[in-house]
Amino acid sequence: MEQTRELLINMGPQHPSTHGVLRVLVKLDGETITWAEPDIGYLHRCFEKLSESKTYTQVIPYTDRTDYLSAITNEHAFCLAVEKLMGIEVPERAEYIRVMMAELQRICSHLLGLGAMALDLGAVTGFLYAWRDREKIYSLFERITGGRMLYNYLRIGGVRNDLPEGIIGTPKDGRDKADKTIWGFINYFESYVLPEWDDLLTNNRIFQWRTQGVAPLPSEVAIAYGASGPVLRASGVKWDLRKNVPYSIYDRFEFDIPVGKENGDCFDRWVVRVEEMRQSARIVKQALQWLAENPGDYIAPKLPRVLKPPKGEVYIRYEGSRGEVGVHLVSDGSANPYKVKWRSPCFTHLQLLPVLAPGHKLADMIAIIGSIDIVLGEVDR
Amino acid sequence: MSLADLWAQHWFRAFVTGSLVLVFALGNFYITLWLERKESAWIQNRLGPMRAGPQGLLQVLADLFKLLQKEDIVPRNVDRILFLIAPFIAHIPALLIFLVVPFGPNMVVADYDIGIIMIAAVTSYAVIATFIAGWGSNNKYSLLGAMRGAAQMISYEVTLVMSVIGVVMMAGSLKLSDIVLAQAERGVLGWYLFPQFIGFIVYLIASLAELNRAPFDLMEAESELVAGYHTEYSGFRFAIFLLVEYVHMIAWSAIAATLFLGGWVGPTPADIPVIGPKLFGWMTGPVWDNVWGFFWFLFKTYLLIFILIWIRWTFPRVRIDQLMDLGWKFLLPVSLFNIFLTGVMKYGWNVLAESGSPLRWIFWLWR
Amino acid sequence: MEPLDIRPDLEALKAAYPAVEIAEAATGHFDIRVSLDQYLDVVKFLKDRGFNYPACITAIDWKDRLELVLQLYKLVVGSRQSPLVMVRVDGLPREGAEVPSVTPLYPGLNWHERETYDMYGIRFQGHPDLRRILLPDNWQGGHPLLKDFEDKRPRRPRLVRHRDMIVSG
Amino acid sequence: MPYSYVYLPIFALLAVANTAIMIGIPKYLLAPRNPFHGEKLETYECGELPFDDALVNFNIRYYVFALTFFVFDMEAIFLYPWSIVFQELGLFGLAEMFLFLAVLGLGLLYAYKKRVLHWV
Repeated sequence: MEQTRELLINMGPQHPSTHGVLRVLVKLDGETITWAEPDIGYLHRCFEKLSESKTYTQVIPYTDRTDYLSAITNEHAFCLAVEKLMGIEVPERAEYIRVMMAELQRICSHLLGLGAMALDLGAVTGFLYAWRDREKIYSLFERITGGRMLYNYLRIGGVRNDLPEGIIGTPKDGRDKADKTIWGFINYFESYVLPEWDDLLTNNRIFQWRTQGVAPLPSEVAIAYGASGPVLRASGVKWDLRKNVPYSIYDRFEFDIPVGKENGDCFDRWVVRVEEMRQSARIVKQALQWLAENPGDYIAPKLPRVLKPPKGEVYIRYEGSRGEVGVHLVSDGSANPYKVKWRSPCFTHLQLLPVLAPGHKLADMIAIIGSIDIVLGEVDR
Repeated sequence: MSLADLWAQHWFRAFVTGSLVLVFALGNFYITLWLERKESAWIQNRLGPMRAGPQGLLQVLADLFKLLQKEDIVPRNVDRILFLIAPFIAHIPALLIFLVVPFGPNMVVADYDIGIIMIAAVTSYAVIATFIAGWGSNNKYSLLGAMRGAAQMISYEVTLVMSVIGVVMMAGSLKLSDIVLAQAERGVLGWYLFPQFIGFIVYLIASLAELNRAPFDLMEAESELVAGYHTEYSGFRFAIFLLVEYVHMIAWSAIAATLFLGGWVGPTPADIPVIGPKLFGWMTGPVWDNVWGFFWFLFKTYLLIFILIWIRWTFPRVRIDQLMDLGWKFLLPVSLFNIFLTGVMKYGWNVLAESGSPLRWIFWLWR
Repeated sequence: MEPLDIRPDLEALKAAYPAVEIAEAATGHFDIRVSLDQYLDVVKFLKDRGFNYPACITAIDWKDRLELVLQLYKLVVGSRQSPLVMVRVDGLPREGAEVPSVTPLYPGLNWHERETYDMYGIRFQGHPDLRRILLPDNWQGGHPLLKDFEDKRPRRPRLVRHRDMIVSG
Repeated sequence: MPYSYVYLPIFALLAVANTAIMIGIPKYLLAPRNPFHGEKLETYECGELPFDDALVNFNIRYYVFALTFFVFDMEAIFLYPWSIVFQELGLFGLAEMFLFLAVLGLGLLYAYKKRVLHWV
């Protein structure tokens, strides 16, 4: 009797659910995955090599393009690294602006990540709702930075420009001002968007069927594989670099770290991200209060035109939207960084795919890819 | 009239009605496609097509013209015969369903005595087209889609057939026009939606699965299988599959409207001329009866189509094992229970109505 | 939350491996310089002492030699300011360097080691699947992050299609 | 009325003709024909060249479902004639058919307990 054979399937690089040019080779026995291997590198743009021939300031726009959905956090991580290397003091107002922008960016990035996961599971409407709200953040960002997606807004030592007039708004701004003032957006987001997500997807029975119990990740495995950010927290590890290794001025803000169960599944990863958006909104509110009470225009110190950090080495751990962004910077005293190493969370998380996928259905594969929320720009750099 | 004349007459009538049904199917395909786009846009805070014609009404036409100009590609290593005949096979059952659907009091093409069995037979034939298309494409995604499609469709076939038995028990006939007439007397309250509520829900879910529409569109799940069984089809061959899908949707909605919502019957009891066609005294007579019947039939059909589209754009997609579990472990027992319930209630009414016991009002809906 | 102190661990490491040089950098992390033959033992030692989180592994090209840098820290829930240690192996040859792999200890470094191999040409012995990761498998052009790397591929003409005319530029 | 079954082949014929017209007219009149350009004739494999034949001895996993399908479709065929006349048959017919349903329900329960309704 002839035996049945395993089917080798090639998902990507041109596949609707691989979030960019990811290629995953999957072996199927029936519908069950027996083996999976990601193949990356389709979007490699030599970020690290390019940086070695740029000055420190010129690298900032390139960092935008690593994780292009979360540009401000990348700029922030890089600026923190250079500032630590040079010992630059950042003005308080600039710090608050940076934190506020980073948290708005985190909301924005999570919205897209969750929306894309919903889209992969077949809920097109959830994706478009995420897009609608992201658009509102983008119009705010456009007014603040001039760019909609890639900003080049942070400068070493501060930010490029102060917030424009009237963008902060007042805490009473409602839905009608959601794309005009930041307060308006936050109020709209907390009172309207988050309940809508709960109604449409989180509490949806089919959505729970599709995500609960899929790809559980034990906390020890998560740590051993270097998982970070929402993926790590969904496995029940209460670890947030903003609290545990505080940088910038995060120790001045009050917020909680959402965690999932001991064996975090796709649903936990989803819930943790939704919860994180809520916490980010809390941080933004605190930052807005401070910014409204402390007007000023000192947003960047005077620095020489060409920065020449002293010889040395620094490694910054930064809680980006998708996890721990590590910036390893080596300076040889010249105007160009001697080496830049970008430790990207997505690159590390993608290693989990061969661990998580086997034993699940092909349809779960895309739930897993969606729940670890990868951005190929950051995987390949 | 000689036998040959009789045959010729039937052949002629068959061609004419067939063409009319084809036109009906194509026209409604057009409207449904437009409706799907507009409704999904409405659900998703978008505008949908706006450029081509008022409210984008001509958008579908524009898309069809685009598809007309697409090259007809037959990939090199497909199973050529199967690949080529699949769209033809797919189109046949979509049209055959309309044979027995009563569009109005006197508007039914062929009123078979075994109407419902005929529908069940014809629709289970649709799975063959899916399977042929998927297997013939020699593509892994198509193959998976076809496999899923076959499993899904045979599973829900059973559920679908079982959920309709309650209606047949109520009406005592397999003929669709009889089923409609049985619902005609008492207006809205006479519709089988109420006594057969369980059956209606089961039918709705099962027909979603049979139509392979979201949340059960597993055989063409675009995020998993690219386009499922019709990945390799291009141009108008692909358009045929699209057409068939929507015509099936119209057909299933029409059958649901006929079986559960009273078909062409208006919402008021036949003898109470309060609202509805009888209000306008001059709109009576056999022709106007047909017109109003057709109106109510279309109205109900589009109501159901609206619901199907609404469901599609709201829910995430289920997984294949969950789909099978839902069908075999939940819907099938529930529809068996529905048969049991209908039998008991119907029998209870029959017994108690004779005795005149006040208890009979419990069974009133199942008269 | 108390700041996490790793000095006892480092002192224990120094006691166990006297050849290891430990220094605190001005930017906050600890440099642990080890020789190649003690590298794996030191990493094992650190792992046993609770350095459970593999942050990254990379290399630096100092033009005359390569240096391998492994970043680790302790992930202890409820702790604060967990310092980073960089385990460094200096003096690796620029071509054909071979280093024991730490992937069996930290599976999360699998791809990071592959990337280091891809970019610097350092071979990791004992790595389960040492292939190129970002560059194509059949890439012959060398290891791009080495300072003397140059792209030797023939320059591809840029083709600009303009109506029926193909303009190369 | 045997004549009315004339409609079946005619409708099928019309469907086939409609398909043929809809595919044929664009194919021979409107659409471009340039099949040998590039890798157009390869099957879709997500941007890679197809490897490995798709038509393999694939593990389809729903053999038991297909068997159960037969059982229940047969049952449906028995149920339909009964459902038309059950009002005339009275209590006996009702009870008998419920017995039949119960046997099949037990069969379904058995299949459920044996976990054959579990998609693997």
